[in-house]
Amino acid sequence: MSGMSKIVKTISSITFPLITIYGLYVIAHGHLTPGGGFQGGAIVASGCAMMLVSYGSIWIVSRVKEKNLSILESLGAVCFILLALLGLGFGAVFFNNFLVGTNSLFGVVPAAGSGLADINTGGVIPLMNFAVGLKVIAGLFGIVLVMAHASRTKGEKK
Amino acid sequence: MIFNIPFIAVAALILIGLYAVIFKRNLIKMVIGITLIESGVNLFLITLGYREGSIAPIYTSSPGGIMALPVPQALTLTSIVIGVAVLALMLSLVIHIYRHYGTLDVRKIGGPEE
Amino acid sequence: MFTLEPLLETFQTGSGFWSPIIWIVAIIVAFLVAVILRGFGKKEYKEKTGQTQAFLSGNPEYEKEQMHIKGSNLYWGFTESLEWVFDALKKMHTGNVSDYALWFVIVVAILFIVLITGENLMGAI
Amino acid sequence: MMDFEYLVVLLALLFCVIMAMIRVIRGPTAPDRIVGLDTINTIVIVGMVVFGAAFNEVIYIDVAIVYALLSFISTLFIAKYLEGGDF
Amino acid sequence: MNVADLIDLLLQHSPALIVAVPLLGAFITPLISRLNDKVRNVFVILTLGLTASLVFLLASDVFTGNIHTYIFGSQDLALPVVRILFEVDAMSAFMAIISVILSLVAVIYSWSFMKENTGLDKYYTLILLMTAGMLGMELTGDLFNFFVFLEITSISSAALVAFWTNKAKSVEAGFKYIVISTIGALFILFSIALFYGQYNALNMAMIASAMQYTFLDKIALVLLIAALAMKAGVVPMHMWLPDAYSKAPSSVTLILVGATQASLYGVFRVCFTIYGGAINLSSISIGWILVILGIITMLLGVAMAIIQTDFKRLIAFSAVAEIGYMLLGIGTGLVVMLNPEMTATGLAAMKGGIFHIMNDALDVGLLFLVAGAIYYATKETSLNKLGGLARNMKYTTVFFIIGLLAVSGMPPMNGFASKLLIYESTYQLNPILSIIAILSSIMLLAVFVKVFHSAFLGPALPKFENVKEVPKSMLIAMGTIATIIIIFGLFPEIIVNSIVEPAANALINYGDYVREVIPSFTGGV
Amino acid sequence: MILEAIHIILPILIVAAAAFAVLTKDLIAAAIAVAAMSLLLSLEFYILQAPDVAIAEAGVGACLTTAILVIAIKATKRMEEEA
Amino acid sequence: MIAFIVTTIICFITYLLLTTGSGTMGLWSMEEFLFGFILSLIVGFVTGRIFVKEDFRMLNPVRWLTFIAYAIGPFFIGLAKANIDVAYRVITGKINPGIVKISPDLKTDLGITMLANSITLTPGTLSVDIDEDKNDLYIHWINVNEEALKGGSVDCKYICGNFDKWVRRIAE
Amino acid sequence: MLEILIYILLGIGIFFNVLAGVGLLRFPDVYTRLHAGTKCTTFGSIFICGSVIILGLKMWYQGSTDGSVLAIHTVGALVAILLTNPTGAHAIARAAHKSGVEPVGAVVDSLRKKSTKKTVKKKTEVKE
Amino acid sequence: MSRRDIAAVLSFSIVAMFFIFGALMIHPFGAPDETGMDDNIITNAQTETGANNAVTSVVFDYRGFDTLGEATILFTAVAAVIMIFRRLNK
Repeated sequence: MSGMSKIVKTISSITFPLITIYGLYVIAHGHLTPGGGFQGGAIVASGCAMMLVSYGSIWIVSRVKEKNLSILESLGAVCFILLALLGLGFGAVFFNNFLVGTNSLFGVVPAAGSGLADINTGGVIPLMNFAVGLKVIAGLFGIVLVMAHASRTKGEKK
Repeated sequence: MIFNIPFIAVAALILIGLYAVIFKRNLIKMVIGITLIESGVNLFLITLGYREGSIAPIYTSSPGGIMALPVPQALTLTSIVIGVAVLALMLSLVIHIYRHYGTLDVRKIGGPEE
Repeated sequence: MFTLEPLLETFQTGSGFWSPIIWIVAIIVAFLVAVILRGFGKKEYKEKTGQTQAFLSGNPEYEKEQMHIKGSNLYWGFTESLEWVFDALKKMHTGNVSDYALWFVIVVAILFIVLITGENLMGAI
Repeated sequence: MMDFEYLVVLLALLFCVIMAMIRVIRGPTAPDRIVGLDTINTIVIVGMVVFGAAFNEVIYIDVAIVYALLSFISTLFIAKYLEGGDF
Repeated sequence: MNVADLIDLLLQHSPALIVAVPLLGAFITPLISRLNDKVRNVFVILTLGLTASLVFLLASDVFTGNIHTYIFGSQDLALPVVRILFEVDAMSAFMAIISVILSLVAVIYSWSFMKENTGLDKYYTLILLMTAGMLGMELTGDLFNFFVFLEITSISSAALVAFWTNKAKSVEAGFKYIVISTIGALFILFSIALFYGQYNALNMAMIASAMQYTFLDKIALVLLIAALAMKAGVVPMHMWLPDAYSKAPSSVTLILVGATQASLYGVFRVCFTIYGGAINLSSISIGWILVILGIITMLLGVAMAIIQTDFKRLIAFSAVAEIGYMLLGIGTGLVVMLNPEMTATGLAAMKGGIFHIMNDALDVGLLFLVAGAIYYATKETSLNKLGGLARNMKYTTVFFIIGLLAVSGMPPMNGFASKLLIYESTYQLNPILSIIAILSSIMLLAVFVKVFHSAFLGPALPKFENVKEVPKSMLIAMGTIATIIIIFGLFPEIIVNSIVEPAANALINYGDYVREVIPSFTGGV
Repeated sequence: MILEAIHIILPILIVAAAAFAVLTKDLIAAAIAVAAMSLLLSLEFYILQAPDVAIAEAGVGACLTTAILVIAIKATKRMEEEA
Repeated sequence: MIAFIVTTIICFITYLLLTTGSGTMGLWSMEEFLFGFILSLIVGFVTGRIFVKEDFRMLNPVRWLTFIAYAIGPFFIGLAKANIDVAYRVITGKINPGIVKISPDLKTDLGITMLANSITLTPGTLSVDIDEDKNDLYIHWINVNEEALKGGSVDCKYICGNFDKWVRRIAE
Repeated sequence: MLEILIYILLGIGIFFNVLAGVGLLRFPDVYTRLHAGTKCTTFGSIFICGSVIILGLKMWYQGSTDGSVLAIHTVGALVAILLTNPTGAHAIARAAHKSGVEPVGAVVDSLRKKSTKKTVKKKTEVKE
Repeated sequence: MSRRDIAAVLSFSIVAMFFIFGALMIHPFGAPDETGMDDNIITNAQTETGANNAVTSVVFDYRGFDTLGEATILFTAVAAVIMIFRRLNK
């Protein structure tokens, strides 16, 4: 029987979706407001860490496997580097922001000097934000989960 | 005007961290010292990019002004991530060392070879 | 076009030189000498007979483990006579992470003094 | 452009932070220190809101929301440690 | 599109691809290792092979005198430089060749060497990441980017040093390594911030062109030299090195040699390029500091090596001694750089030092591989317990002899060629330096004769009767390095003229490096 | 003027927290002090007009760093040994 | 399935609140709607089973209105009283603390959580521990009323006034 | 007119926050400090956030969309504080009691005998 | 006080002295000397990258390669931690 008291559990399960949607909001609005892939990912990972501490690591491990987290993280990283490589394919160089100015999805350029901009701007930046966000969520939560689980199975090895 | 107090604080943070690494015997204390050095360097980068009376380097609909320098902030973001990664690795190694030696005293682990 | 000429050049280093040909010849000669020396050995040598046993002035042969000179026994005299040097060196290697970091700080301090203070002094002179 | 009165509020809040910091440093037991930390958390959140109002920047409030949601987690971790039991 | 165009395109993009390919490989490895172990190994080797061929392609162009720049995210270079750019001159290409060869050999070697272990998918991931980190460090033209890659290298190598987590000593060595390298990296970041605060630039060429050698620049110089020298294992900050080298798996040690040399490259880049213009301003030569550090490193390393009884630790200390030669050679070059009468001497010393970087990587690497082979066959590394292995492990013995002769600078091997260059040029500067160098070389020979005697010669010990020769992949790895050593030893002229001399010139003529980015720069020779 | 006063007080508080983190013998107290330092550092970043960094420091410094530190202390032991 | 839908809708509302003032469709722009909907679907899918446990009692809008009334009315007054009380004690330093047990007889997790949090924020009381089986609360009381201790167990009305009735109306 | 209201709210908020600090220093043990540290800061932050909300609403009324965003985001921060703060206080109190901190000068402690029984029970659980 | 402590205190105080000198000699707080690169970014960021947040445009566009490195570091750390806590027997 691990985890914390009932009150903490209830409040955690109420706040967890809020934290998650807020983290995703921060990720999606990285190019308009402070934030971005890394910050939003850290927020969501912190929310997962909150679930870990209030419900106990056994409960979490029975739902999330660290192998799956590792694969998710790999996927995020691959997406990121592929976006960069697409810059080499469409534009001319690695890491070229090939979407900007195309007026397609994400390709709109805001008027200079104003704050009136939509989520629909920024070229590949929002996509990269999501890739990095996925990676950071999986990575940071993976670290905390593995360490927490290892700290409880003390003395199992040897 | 304020005698570069933030810069002196940066120096103080780095020195406190170094002090922890050199004089403290507990491994976790040393790790904490390293995070302090890390924080000091981060603060230094941000302080370098600050301009008096500036606003954050984000275009919003509020009236603009001169902006703080954006590059140090980007560098600090990278540096923070690196700090977390290193911290996690160091602490997991510390856990393993504790399992092997049963102590965290830096003088009791290791010792000269043969 | 691949030519052999650059391979056969000598390697000039200011005052010395180096030629691959000489060394190839030297290696071949050494190999031949070794083969010839090996040929001088007796033909009737057989393994695992009395011939292969060591003769130690009539004393019984030691165990194989004891016959072998161990790594730390080599250069015993050398290390013994220079013991003070090696003792100091061993004392330096404490295996303590704090000391490693301390050496870094010491080097930084020395370099600060040499580079900054020293330079200002030199400038003053 | 910043409003003077909000900065005064910020200064007063910093004064509270100093008092809580004294509790963090002096507190005889670990729970005392967490109480101090928790207080600093709340005050810093309020300070961020005030600062956002002072600079007239909406985006700054986002940081305060992040803090309000996350500062609680570090408290939980330390509380869980003091409670005993595995994570 | 015909083949020539394709190669042209590849050449143009190769600086980015050299780093991107191993990174992509590393990200895919966890996915692919779900399939099959063999598929994963082949995939890793193919990735590194592709990287190696890209490196060779790039190097073949760079050695003819072109400096490649690659700007990320944009095609034209706008001033001031806001984007990250890679700048590959001959020195970078030279180091990249070393790193990629070492990684490739290490992966081939670990096919059978690491077979028995668990967690191999992470192992291969980390090796790929480490390779990418080293290559990035060597190719980048941006200081902060250099720091990022330095961290990648040190984190992955620290994890790999601690790979055998059931051994207390190896976890401890990993911890020491990560602590030391993090402190070093943080001070490097601090000095980067100092540069940024003064010149508002992160690009090496921009900083070099704006360099004024103020008080803060001196602080930054000291911190950079000390931190990078610590990461390169210069005495008296070398102590993490024997721990890490001897406790890591041998294949990892081989790449660690490359990682330390990448840090050494950082020292040279800082002294020659960033502070290249400051040599005129300073009244104390930075070169002498390097020379003195080199001498101390040489003597102390070899003295400690004599009294070691652990096979890998002994080789690690001799690796420390070897680092001294490189510092001595390059430091001599830096000392006489401004003296027009001694240009030839300086060039010879630089050639010796740079050539020795490659030779040291090969020689010490081969010896570590041999040590790993002995460990694989006997599960033993203490010299007091080994003996008579020459009877059962014939090929390994031959490889060890080659490595022994090479590392101690005996004539037919490559070590001799580079050491000869160093001796002669330092003799012109100061005879005592050259005498010390020769002396320590002789002591190195003595050290390895001791190892040879106690591990390979002597009667066949009963406990090693069943020892067999190591598997083929390890033999292939060792054989590759041994062949390169012999070729380099017999025909050093070709290597020196075609690879080493451009690298030395690239370091000396730092003005070209800067002018590639800032055309209006007037400094430099 | 007031902003400058804040720029003086906050660094002093940060340094005080850091010094306490190093000097105390209780590792949990050190972890708490690191969390407090991180919090104040984040406020300082915020006042230095770097909200991006402040969010990152909030997510990482105040939450995950503390979490990892506490987990590590849990897996080892709490008090520093006396010399 | 209901859990998924409920979570999605709540997340969507939260997202829309966060992105107020972004465009011309009402207060929002088309892209924000689209994005918010997709993100809410993801969050609902992942966290639905955590957010909504078995019972769907809270879906009734009457309960929400009651909750808002509760929060603005008695709760806020209680909060204000609590703080004036604490202020008095901080200034004078008069305290008479103790830990007492109450049995509010609430069954749902949400109800007991709401009550405990209300108690924490109101006059001189602080919930210390909870009995997981019987939903009894242990309260740290800064100024123990001697009258209340006379019986075996302390009555709710001394601690939380009529909060438990409100909570019962909202959550049970 | 509205500005005076804002000032009054700010003043109340500051007063309670300072009170929290003083109480934190003056009270004798963890639980009473929690009373001061949690309640007063929460109450104070309600007022300060309230003043910012009123400011935002005023700006909105004057025709700036920013004002609405300011108000709504501040409400978000306030809700987050109200959700997490009491829970955090509860967690701390529970942790303090479990780690063996006794309330100073307690007239009655009905948890103590219970808690000893509980810990015994817990130990047996662990053994199983 | 052992010899180590004396050496440590001495060198530590020298380093501290130089650091604090450095802090005093750097440009005054809030007034950087040179801002060419950053001004360039601030002026051009919106038109070149289409993002309002200059920091994000630096992170993902101008210095995107650093971010790749940063992501790689996190990946490395996760791989390392999972590797360190792996099961040793097959």
